[in-house]
Amino acid sequence: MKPNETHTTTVRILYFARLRESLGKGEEELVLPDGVATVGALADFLRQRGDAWASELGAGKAVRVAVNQDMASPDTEIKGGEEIAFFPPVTGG
Amino acid sequence: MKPNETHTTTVRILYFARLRESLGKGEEELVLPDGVATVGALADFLRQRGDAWASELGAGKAVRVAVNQDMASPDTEIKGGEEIAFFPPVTGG
Amino acid sequence: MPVRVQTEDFDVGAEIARLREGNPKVGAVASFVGIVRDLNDGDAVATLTLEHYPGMTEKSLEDIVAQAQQRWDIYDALVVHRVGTLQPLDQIVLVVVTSAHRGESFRACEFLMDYLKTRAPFWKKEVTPQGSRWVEARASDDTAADRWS
Amino acid sequence: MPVRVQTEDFDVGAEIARLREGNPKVGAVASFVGIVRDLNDGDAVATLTLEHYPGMTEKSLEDIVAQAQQRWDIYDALVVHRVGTLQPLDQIVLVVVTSAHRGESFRACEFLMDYLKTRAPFWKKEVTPQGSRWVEARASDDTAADRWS
Repeated sequence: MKPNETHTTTVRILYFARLRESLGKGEEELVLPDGVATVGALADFLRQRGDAWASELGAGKAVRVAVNQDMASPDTEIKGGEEIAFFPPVTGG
Repeated sequence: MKPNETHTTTVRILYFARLRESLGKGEEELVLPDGVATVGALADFLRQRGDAWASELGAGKAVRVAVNQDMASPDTEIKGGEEIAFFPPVTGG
Repeated sequence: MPVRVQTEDFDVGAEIARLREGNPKVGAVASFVGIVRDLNDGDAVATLTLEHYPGMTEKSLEDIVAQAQQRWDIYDALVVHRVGTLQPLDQIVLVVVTSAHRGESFRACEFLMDYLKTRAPFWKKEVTPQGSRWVEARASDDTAADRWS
Repeated sequence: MPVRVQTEDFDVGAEIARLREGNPKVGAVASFVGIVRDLNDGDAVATLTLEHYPGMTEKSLEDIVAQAQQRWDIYDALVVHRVGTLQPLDQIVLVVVTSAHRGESFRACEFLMDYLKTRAPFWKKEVTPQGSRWVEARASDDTAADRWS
């Protein structure tokens, strides 16, 4: 990670478990599009990619989101520089 | 034990833990005195020996009794042939 | 035999492994180990001697295990309790329960400990700097056992 | 470190012994072992693969242990969770808690399992005769975790 990363508008997005398999990737770097300032807005943006993105992140799918490794909600703000993870409900233990 | 023991009026009495130490014995054979037909009556009889017997088996002392290795109450009948144990509340585990 | 009273120490890992050995339906193992502490009721404990009632103790432990088997959907249960003279840090008692799901083995394991504490004929005598003394039964143990009735 | 995520198996007896080593104030050790079953939701399970979120998983387990330390009067707690591909009879998870008296270690041990099941980022994928499938989260686990809030 670059020292000035928190001042860029790039985020690192991680996908786990069923999402990683369905979306075909475990992580990506994304320059935050204009107007994307919350977790909810980011999910909306990703859904517009269509296909698996629309269905896996769509309504009725239980998806959890963590920002910088803390559980987040659709309202959680993102500014760039964050590590954002999407994953299904956990099933460990 | 003799095969006909259940037809005698002898009982085997066991004492454990604090009672064994205070009474100075761990077990004894006793011919049931006339009129002693319950655990409560047996305790009354033993108390009449005085000293430690009176105090250890006396009112206010928490003493448990088992007849043939099952927990018993003062009303539990005894006919002879039983193994009767007196002991303090248990403290294992 | 789900119940043992012995003077020798026990190996927790080996006992757990043996209890679930070859049963691929076991998804949960709850266990408890009781240990001699160096302090009881404010006094230093040098040794702890455990006495039992041979015959009745085993019988009462087996009865408690049978009750647990009836009350919960568990596979196996094991109780090992030591007698004789022990020192601080020594293991006293082991309870292990296996089941498919964790709730049942947790419940049964705690039930076994609560019932064992209040119903199985064992007595503890401590040696402290003030001399030796028989440990008194605790009201809190009766309260714990009463939860299950 | 009270928390470990690892591919290697663990030795329950050794972990318990290490956690209470040299602490003569420990009178109670409650522990739980989770194991791969050969049957889940009615289907035979050939293998189970566990995935986690390196970094966040450890962080969330440490947070859960810290919560247990705050809520109960316990000495130490340990959580070991395996990842990678496992088979029926393999150990998945170990939770151990030490305390002076048994109530606290039982409570904290069960709390740790309930919170771990619903909050720590682990995911299970099973291989069955019907192919491989991601295990679905259970409502009963949420209910169990809700007891503590």
